[in-house]
Amino acid sequence: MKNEKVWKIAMTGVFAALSYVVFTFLQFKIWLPGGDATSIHFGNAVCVLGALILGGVYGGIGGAIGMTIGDLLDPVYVVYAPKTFILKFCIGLIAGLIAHKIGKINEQTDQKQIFKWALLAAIGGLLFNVIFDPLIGYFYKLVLLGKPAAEVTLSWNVAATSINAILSTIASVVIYMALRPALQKSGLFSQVKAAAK
Amino acid sequence: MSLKLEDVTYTYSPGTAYEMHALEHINLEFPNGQFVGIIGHTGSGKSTLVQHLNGLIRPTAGRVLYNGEDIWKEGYPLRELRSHVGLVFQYPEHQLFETDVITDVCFGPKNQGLSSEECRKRAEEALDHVGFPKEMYEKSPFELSGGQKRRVAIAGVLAMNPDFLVLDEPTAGLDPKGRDEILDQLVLLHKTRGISVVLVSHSMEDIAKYVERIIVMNHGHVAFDDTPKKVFAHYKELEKIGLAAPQMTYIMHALKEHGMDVDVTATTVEEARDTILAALESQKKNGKKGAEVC
Amino acid sequence: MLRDITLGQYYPADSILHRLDPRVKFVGTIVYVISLFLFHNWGYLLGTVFLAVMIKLSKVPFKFITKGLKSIFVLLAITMVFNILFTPGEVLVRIWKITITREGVAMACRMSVRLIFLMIGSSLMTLTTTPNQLTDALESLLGPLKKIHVPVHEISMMMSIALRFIPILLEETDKIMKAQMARGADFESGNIIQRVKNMVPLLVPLFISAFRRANDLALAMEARCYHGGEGRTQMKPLRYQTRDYAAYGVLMAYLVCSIGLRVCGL
Amino acid sequence: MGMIRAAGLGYEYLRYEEEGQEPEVTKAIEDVSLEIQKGQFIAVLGHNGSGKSTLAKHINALLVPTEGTMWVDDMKTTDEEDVWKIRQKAGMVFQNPDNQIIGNVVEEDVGFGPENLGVPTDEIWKRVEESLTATGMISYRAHSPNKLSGGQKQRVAIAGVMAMQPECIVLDEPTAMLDPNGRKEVLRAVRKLNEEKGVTVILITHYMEEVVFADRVFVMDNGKLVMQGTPREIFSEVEKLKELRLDVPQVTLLAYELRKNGVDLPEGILTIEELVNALCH
Ligand SMILES: Nc1ncnc2c1ncn2[C@@H]1O[C@H](COP(=O)(O)OP(=O)(O)OP(=O)(O)O)[C@@H](O)[C@H]1O
Ligand SMILES: Nc1ncnc2c1ncn2[C@@H]1O[C@H](COP(=O)(O)OP(=O)(O)OP(=O)(O)O)[C@@H](O)[C@H]1O
Ligand SMILES: [Mg+2]
Ligand SMILES: [Mg+2]
Repeated sequence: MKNEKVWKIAMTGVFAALSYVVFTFLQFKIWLPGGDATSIHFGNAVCVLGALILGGVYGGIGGAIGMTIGDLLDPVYVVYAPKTFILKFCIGLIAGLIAHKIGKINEQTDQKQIFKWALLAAIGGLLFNVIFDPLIGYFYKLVLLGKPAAEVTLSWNVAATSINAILSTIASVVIYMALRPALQKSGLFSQVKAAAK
Repeated sequence: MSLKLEDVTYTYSPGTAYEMHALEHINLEFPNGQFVGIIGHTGSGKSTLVQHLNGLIRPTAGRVLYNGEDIWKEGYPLRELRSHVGLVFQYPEHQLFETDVITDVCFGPKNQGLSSEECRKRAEEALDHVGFPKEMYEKSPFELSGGQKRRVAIAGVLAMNPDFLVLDEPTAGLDPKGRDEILDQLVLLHKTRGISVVLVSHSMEDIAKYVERIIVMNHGHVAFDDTPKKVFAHYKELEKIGLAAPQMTYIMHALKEHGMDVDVTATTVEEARDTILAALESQKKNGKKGAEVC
Repeated sequence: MLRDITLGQYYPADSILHRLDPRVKFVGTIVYVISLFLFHNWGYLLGTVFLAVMIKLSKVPFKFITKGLKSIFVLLAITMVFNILFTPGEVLVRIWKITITREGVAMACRMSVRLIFLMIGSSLMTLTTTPNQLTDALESLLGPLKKIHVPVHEISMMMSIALRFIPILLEETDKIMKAQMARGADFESGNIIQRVKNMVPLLVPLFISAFRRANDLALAMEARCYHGGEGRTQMKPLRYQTRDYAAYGVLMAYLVCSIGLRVCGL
Repeated sequence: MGMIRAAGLGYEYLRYEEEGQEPEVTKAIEDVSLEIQKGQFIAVLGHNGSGKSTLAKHINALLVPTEGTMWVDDMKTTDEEDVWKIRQKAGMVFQNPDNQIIGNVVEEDVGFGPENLGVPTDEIWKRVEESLTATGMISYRAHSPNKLSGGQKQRVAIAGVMAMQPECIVLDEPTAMLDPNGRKEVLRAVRKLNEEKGVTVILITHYMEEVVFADRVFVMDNGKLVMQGTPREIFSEVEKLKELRLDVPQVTLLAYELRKNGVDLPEGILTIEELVNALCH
């Protein structure tokens, strides 16, 4: 590939579409009271996966764009779009930092090491989400819904985000471990590796 | 054993602005042991039709019967049906996911609840049937060539030991030899294992060469349902609905017009050759030279 | 369902709002949201009038606008109940341990109205602007961020690629899902862990296919001489028309009125 | 002097599976030399994996040779500074119609190329209109590509290349994913460009019938250029083509079978008329 930049833009754009699809198509309809952001979905898992595959920056942007499009297309969530963008980007950034800068996951050949770093990256990224999603969500609701409602939904939100984080961790690691050999054999891995550098 | 569609209608996104009647009042029967071809213009409903055959989509109205039983009645084992009626999608290689070929082919049998030895046996049989070399069983499906991937994917469905094998354009994108190899394997399976085959194809030549019955779809309706010779006799009508006859049909008609006494129903190269040779022979016998006839 | 998906909820019509520059609508929505938080009492009247006029101008049937409201019903109910119950102030009714205050009722009403107006206001933007126009508007409005090395052009390019590929990948997901179901896969039952595992036969092919597509796309873009934002001209550059300046004027006036009302404490 | 020339062209794909290991080498093309004149209609045949796509990507510098040289209009594809000029001169259409359309509206996609070239806005509109008219897609200009059929999408892709005003257009199996009507539409558009605008066309295909109209045919096998000639010359070698996993048009095959059975027919019959005329006169 001669032009890295074009390649990265295409890859990230398609990945954003993929995130949106995985996010909307694969939702477990377990609605908790409170309505928003509490259904169990794979959106965050996709951000982590993006970071594991494409690296923190591009994977993060891809995931973030995908989720943000989801928000922009739905008037209920339009106001949440900036929050989504920043939070999801950070999930990717942190997961990518752990996996690639610290773990050097792309250079690992031992399955156990790969598993370990994928897991740590997922935990890192999602732990961030467990703290900051409810927190920022709280300020949003404080303004939008008033203090009493914000306080009550905060606890629900914490519960839902935590459950989501645990499931997302499992999902992203399981899928990454299955995906990596497939990427390698199909000759795509050496290319995505370039983006993660 | 048979598959039967009774008055099947299917509508995509009913009740919205994008409502699309993909199938309307389809009545068809697929008896056991036939080699059937389905042709039709793009969007005529071929793929929608074949997805009804193994219960992947539920008709908006009408019934689908397998061995006389309604597959959509309460409690019908749909997953079991899917192992009797194997469906190979267009570009089936896009569904491969396992780390090696043999495990991927085992996916179907495994879902049927077979033991791992049994799965392996089935998988090996199936791979053998599609002519996939043994040495490559441990390779990743992702490092195979297009034609090889296609075979593995077909084997993945075959391994479930279906009685019906439905293939949606199995040869798209393959080179001519690869095309012939896959289709020849199908004929072999049909003959040796008695599997019923339903082949969706855009190639009139392939259809003419392989199938014993053609179903022609047009805008969600069945336009023709007959033997290839009879269907292709309507080649003018076929052209009107965006299809064509095999090249041989055109040659035969052209020759006939020029006064050569050939059998216009010849659709394959072999048939055409034989009838032309016969016609030339009789011209010679009658003492006339070809040029005088024309 | 999938092939014909129109992303978002754009309602095609020929109205002034549809024809306005997307940047104006974007800014307008923000101004409107700000104004909602400025209002106290009488301001809401101004907000209502403004919104009503906009709805009228948009030519979008009212039922399309309110369709989204159903999904915030739960949120609305929670807001009402908790604000009524937990806002301290002058007691109106007391039943056993539950007290309802005047402030609480006022607060609940204000919050609900604000929420509903916010929803309708932003719906109006998404109903009259296509996702692509929105992307263009964002690129243009965020343009100044380029100075601090935010890759605005790149991000907006990624966004339009994403919009282009969403329907394609949705259809692909459906296809792979069906293909695996034909092989006996089961996506519906099992506990959550089981279900995540069952997703592998769907997600691995989906990801691989998406990356393949991205690869093809990158080649196609390169073949058409794409090399980032520099030296690029635009086929449809966003250019303000007279009506857009007029619209900015109206927005300005509206904002001034809102602030005025707030300052006067009305 | 030919517009496109290759001398001793070779290309190797390297694939690093694991860090530190020897890369896996695939020699995709080897020692290919060819020359293509301006305005010609060229067809390239070859089995799956024979190196057709790899060769095609060399023509607009998406790949640069690991051996030998490629010239496009006397510019070497290895010269960095000429890359954009080469890509503008030699456009490319790919197999999958979905993966090469970038715009969300037909006309915007067609305008994408000229935008990248820095063409002024008014000129872009003119070019978009022209190329959509030339490919017969002008009435779809405001449609979303998602709602077009495969053949229509492929024609949009061709229009997108045309808008860059190339002198040569390389089509890598543009009809592989289409139905017969879509194939006809695309082929008609391509032939029109070749005949009316004098655009050099290089068409890669697995459909022998599409080759009949070409001025010249190249046949690839395992990375090597093994045959070249007019369609008539190529298709008269039925046995050799079969060995190369290829085929001949059905008419040609019939004529070949008849000849084998002693009927007096000329070699390399390509069309129905030719066969009928030969048989009846
Ligand atoms: N998922 C879907 N959502 C909405 N409409 C659909 C969907 N799938 C198919 N259709 C529509 O239903 C009709 C029949 O489609 P179908 O895919 O069955 O045709 P086909 O004969 O298989 O065509 P092709 O030869 O292109 O494969 C078409 O008009 C198509 O646009
Ligand atoms: N990105 C790649 N990395 C490694 N090997 C590759 C790559 N692309 C192609 N190859 C290999 O190079 C050889 C030539 O491939 P190419 O795609 O040029 O063939 P083709 O003639 O276009 O085949 P098809 O008819 O299937 O499109 C094949 O053996 C293929 O496996
Ligand atoms: Mg189909
Ligand atoms: Mg190729």
